[in-house]
Amino acid sequence: MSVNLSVTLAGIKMKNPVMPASGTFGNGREFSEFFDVGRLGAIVAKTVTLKPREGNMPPRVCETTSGMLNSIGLQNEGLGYFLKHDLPYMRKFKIPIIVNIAGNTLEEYAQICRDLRGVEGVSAIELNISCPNIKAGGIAFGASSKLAEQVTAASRYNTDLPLIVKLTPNVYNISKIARAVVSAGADAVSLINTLVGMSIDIKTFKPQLANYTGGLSGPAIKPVAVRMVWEVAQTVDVPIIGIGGIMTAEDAIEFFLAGATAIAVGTANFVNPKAMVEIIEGIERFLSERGFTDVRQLIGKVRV
Amino acid sequence: MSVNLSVTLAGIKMKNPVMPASGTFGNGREFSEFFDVGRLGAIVAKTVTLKPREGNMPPRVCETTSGMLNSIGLQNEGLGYFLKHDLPYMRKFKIPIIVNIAGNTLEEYAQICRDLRGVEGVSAIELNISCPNIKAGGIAFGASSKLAEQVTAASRYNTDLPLIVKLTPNVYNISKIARAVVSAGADAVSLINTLVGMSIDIKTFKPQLANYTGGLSGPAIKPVAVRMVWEVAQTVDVPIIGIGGIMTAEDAIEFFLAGATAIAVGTANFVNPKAMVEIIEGIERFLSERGFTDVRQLIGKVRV
Amino acid sequence: MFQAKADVISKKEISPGVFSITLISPEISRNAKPGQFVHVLCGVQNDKFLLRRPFSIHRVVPGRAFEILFQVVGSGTKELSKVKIHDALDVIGPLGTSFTYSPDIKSALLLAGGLGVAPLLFLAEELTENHVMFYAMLGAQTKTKLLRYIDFKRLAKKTFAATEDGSFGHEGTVVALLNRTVHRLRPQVIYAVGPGKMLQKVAETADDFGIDCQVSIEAKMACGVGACLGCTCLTRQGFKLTCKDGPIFNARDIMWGESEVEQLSLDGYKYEAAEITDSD
Amino acid sequence: MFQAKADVISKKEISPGVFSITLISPEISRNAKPGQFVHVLCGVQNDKFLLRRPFSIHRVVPGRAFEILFQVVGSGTKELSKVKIHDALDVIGPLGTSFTYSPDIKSALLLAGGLGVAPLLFLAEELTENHVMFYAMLGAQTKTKLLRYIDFKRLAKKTFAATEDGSFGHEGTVVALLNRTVHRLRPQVIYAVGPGKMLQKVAETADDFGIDCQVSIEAKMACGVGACLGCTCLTRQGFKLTCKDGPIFNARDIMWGESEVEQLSLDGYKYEAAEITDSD
Ligand SMILES: Cc1cc2nc3c(=O)[nH]c(=O)nc-3n(C[C@H](O)[C@H](O)[C@H](O)COP(=O)(O)OP(=O)(O)OC[C@H]3O[C@@H](n4cnc5c(N)ncnc54)[C@H](O)[C@@H]3O)c2cc1C
Ligand SMILES: Cc1cc2nc3c(=O)[nH]c(=O)nc-3n(C[C@H](O)[C@H](O)[C@H](O)COP(=O)(O)OP(=O)(O)OC[C@H]3O[C@@H](n4cnc5c(N)ncnc54)[C@H](O)[C@@H]3O)c2cc1C
Ligand SMILES: Cc1cc2nc3c(=O)[nH]c(=O)nc-3n(C[C@H](O)[C@H](O)[C@H](O)COP(=O)(O)O)c2cc1C
Ligand SMILES: Cc1cc2nc3c(=O)[nH]c(=O)nc-3n(C[C@H](O)[C@H](O)[C@H](O)COP(=O)(O)O)c2cc1C
Ligand code: FES
Ligand code: FES
Repeated sequence: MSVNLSVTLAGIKMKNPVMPASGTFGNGREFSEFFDVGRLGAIVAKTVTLKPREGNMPPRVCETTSGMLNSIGLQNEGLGYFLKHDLPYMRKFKIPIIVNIAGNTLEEYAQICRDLRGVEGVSAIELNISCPNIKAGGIAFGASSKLAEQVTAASRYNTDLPLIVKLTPNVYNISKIARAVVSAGADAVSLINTLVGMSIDIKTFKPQLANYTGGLSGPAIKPVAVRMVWEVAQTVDVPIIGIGGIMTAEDAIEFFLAGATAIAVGTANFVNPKAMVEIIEGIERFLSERGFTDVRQLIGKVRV
Repeated sequence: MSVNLSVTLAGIKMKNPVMPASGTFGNGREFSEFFDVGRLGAIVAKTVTLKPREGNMPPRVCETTSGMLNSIGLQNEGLGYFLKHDLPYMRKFKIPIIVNIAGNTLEEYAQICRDLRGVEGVSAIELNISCPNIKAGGIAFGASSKLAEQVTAASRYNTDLPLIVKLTPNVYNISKIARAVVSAGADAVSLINTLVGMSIDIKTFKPQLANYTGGLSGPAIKPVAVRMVWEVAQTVDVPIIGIGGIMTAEDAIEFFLAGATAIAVGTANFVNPKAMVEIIEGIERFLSERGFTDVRQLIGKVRV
Repeated sequence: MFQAKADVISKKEISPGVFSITLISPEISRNAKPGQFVHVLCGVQNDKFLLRRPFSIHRVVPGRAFEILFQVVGSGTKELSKVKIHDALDVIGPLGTSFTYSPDIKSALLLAGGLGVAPLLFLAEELTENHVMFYAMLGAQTKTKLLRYIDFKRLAKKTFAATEDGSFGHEGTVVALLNRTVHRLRPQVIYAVGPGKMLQKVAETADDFGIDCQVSIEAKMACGVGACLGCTCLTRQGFKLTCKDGPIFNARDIMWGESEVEQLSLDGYKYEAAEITDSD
Repeated sequence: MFQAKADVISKKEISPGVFSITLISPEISRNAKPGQFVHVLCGVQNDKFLLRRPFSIHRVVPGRAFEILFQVVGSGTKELSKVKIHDALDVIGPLGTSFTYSPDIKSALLLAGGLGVAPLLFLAEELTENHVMFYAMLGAQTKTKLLRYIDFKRLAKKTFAATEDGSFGHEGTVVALLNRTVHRLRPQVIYAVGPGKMLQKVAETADDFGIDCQVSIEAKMACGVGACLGCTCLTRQGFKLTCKDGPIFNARDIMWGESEVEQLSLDGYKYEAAEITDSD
């Protein structure tokens, strides 16, 4: 029995609901040596900022129990370089391209949105709002419903592209933030970004990361991610991209049941560069073994 | 070379810095069959509420990658029973007893503090502020610096015992909460309580917990816990009890380096009932192998 | 209650995916009673972080060793199935309550669904030793999944078998078999172990006939010793701890149909796609 | 870059805690160049969640297999040390840059501290094949930790050894040995692999004598292929990726003394208690 894996997310037609999580896949170049990137539902670019960013000092990654910490610090060559060198390359995969952006200020988000207007091949913009708002004393945009609303509104005003807002999990009430961004015009939300964590080397007494703290990702955070996806699915009507610790098709299905329309794979790409392809195949197998015909039959179907 | 493991925490003299995390050790009865509970630095009682509580429907626990979820729901027999049946038993261990309490309202915390006045054998009160304030629309006391301050102040006003406030990690700015409770009179803080998580059985499509969501504990959360202990140690001057995913002496040492004066062991007790004893011995061994003479030489000594 | 590093002295795959492991522990075997369980750290090195897993005590070599019988259903049992002879497993036990009977008991019925034979064989041996007459009734989906038939046949006055596909013994469920035969056998007490749905039906039958019924209840456990309050079972007396107040309960006390029973019954996973409708 | 399920065809513990494993992979061995590395999923089943671990290619059986040499230092290498012959390991490679030399190179010095022999033996074999004369200089704490001495002795014009305790060869560090001999050997290029602190000193000596120096840099890696930006190394040209722009760098480009070098040097862990004062 053939099963349908395609989903439509904020107007983006995807042949399957699997995409990379921003920052864990470069822009597809390296992974294209391991599998046909064109098989993915979409490709999500690494966060782009207006100006180039150097990123944090090394060490930038370390492993923790069933997870890892990273403090890349949004290293990227800036929007100009991205538009000239990365985007044209990514277009070759012939799948929807989601451009993930971040800024230090509202104006920077707005500016990037404007600069992306009419650019060929951009299917949607994803706002990474886990970064600090330097004008608001360094609190992350995503940590306050007011700031989250503002940054979404500023972006919304400046783009007609589908707008996805990627939420940070380091908050008490994720639903409140989700409501705020949806009210300001988000067409979809993606969650979760990383939890803030720290690890100390007891041999050297030093933090494992030069930046001291970093973002925790991987299987360790999956229960937090599933919970937040489920809570947000109860609260807002826009589609959700579920992210956090997805290693296998079974993990992906947990997110669909919780309410995700699509999922993004991050850390798993490092462990197994073919993880996403195996997840696509695993979802298909699960559906046909269970007698489903459509992946959408799973969305939000947790039996509560 | 003999090493000193004793620490003083909010005036409580402990022969070593290791104690159970509330709710994971009952009141010591069951574990006393496996080791001499009197060897611990202190004993922390399971959360007591004014009135008996039934707790949540089963299933109440499930395993996740390197962690577990629980939704016990503060099942307990109430303060009266505790004072009559559990406390007298706990006194037999001849180690400091920390009574962990929770309430639905400020008044309940205040009342329990009053009822504990002059009770023999209580060394300190630990406020579990992860539970919802039913008068404030169900937001957790520990999720708002204002509520956290109020509940601490209300308790402080009603007790002369050392007051430890146990913080919830489901917040953006843990330092702010820590500052609030210290300003309201907390003598020490303990952190972290569990992260809210969820797990769905993809065979039955049901949440693994009858309560849908529950608290995530175990090694998975350790990086979040270490980070929060470190952040709070930068912010407030009171001693910290580090909690979260501690399985081994090495984990404990990470918390000391981050700034904890003592540590509490939770989930590890289920995997190995002798975990705490092995941790005490492991800390001693670490110290003497590295030429330290005192566990206090580690506290806050992360080299940042 | 003991915590032991118990050496594996024998391991057999008695049916596909079903293993029996014998472990040396004088303390546990000396103190074990039928119906009690052990809480096992599955795998030799537990660096994967796995909570312990509960298994009924299947048999004892008095004062020396005990046996568990288990089916591979997930990560813990998979790890456990990989242990080798001479490995040492970290085990806590004996835990929980045991089956009870009055000294003047005349006849009993031991009723097992699938892996339910695990605690019942231990009980069968004890009853035999105490000269209590009993019947055994074993159910399984198919012949190869019918466990310990010969052992019960050796001990019981009469052993009945039921397979759902009729490949051995009576065709149909063990519950149907019970309902057809109970009026003839007239046991004073039924000891039933198996999936929650089965136990519930057995309890109803026992109730209808006024027969005492003791069941072994399953619940997810964290500590296994009564400290975490994680394994509650809903009874007419309120929440009870499966690990401490159980796993053996009087069937009349159980509030059947509550979530944990449904969720944990090992055959409850046959999922019907029809229940989920396409809403997109 | 290939992802292969590579069969283990040989495994040896060549010194206590140091293992060599040979893996079948025509693609990787055919394309490998000295200095490049493979990114290995340690252990046969990776349900523990472990990121891959990078290991230099130690030797190749051209077109067929390649060898890695590693020391057990933590969880990943411990798992790796447990693989058995005929197990298949998930390996990505060959990755990163390789040692370079001009066609008319006359003499080279290969300088290894401890496990630093791993990529240098591959280089030594290639240089030998290309008839390039080279010296080898191997350092270790003590004789038993001196690795592959015989192999280098067979290939190099002259092989020097230094042990810190004097149990074999020169007494002292390999850096001290270098400083004493470099003016006589006068290599055109030094290829150095070892702990960061050692590399830094070698680089200084090379600089003093105006000798080209190429080093293999270590960094913690997540992806290993240039996608995560996790393995940056601070160079005079800014951040470079150790996995893609390295691991072989011109020593002059490295900003020595930056945190990662100190942190990752395998001998950097001797902790001095004196540094920490009691503040309580
Ligand atoms: C008192 C008691 C005695 C038991 N005796 C036996 C026995 O003698 N032989 C035997 O094979 N099994 C027995 N069980 C069930 C056994 O504990 C589970 O099969 C085992 O814990 C599954 O672990 P796992 O890691 O392989 O599966 P998991 O990966 O944890 O789960 C796999 C599936 O098994 C179910 N499961 C998990 N834990 C339990 C549990 N505690 N009880 C019931 N189902 C569970 C899960 O819901 C899941 O669907 C007993 C359970 C209890 C509570
Ligand atoms: C390009 C490259 C080539 C390498 N080649 C070899 C080789 O041929 N033989 C060999 O034995 N080792 C080699 N290493 C080092 C090897 O990767 C580490 O020893 C290994 O990753 C440690 O893994 P673990 O899980 O055993 O240790 P962990 O538990 O991860 O850590 C144990 C200790 O090793 C240190 N460590 C961890 N990862 C690295 C790393 N990537 N680089 C340096 N130190 C690390 C940690 O700081 C820690 O103190 C190489 C490293 C790189 C970057
Ligand atoms: C090395 C690394 C780099 C990341 N970079 C970004 C980034 O640039 N932008 C972003 O929005 N998220 C970034 N993330 C977060 C991931 O996109 C994802 O939200 C998170 O890792 C959780 O998913 P996972 O558990 O599957 O990895 C990064 C994560 C990792 C591990
Ligand atoms: C089963 C269980 C019950 C718990 N009950 C309580 C409780 O009653 N009161 C409380 O303050 N914390 C409770 N906790 C939280 C622990 O005290 C601890 O803060 C948390 O589990 C993190 O530590 P760990 O990772 O070592 O388990 C409970 C945790 C578990 C796993
Ligand atoms: S499993 Fe902990 S109380 Fe029963
Ligand atoms: S390890 Fe990912 S970029 Fe180098």
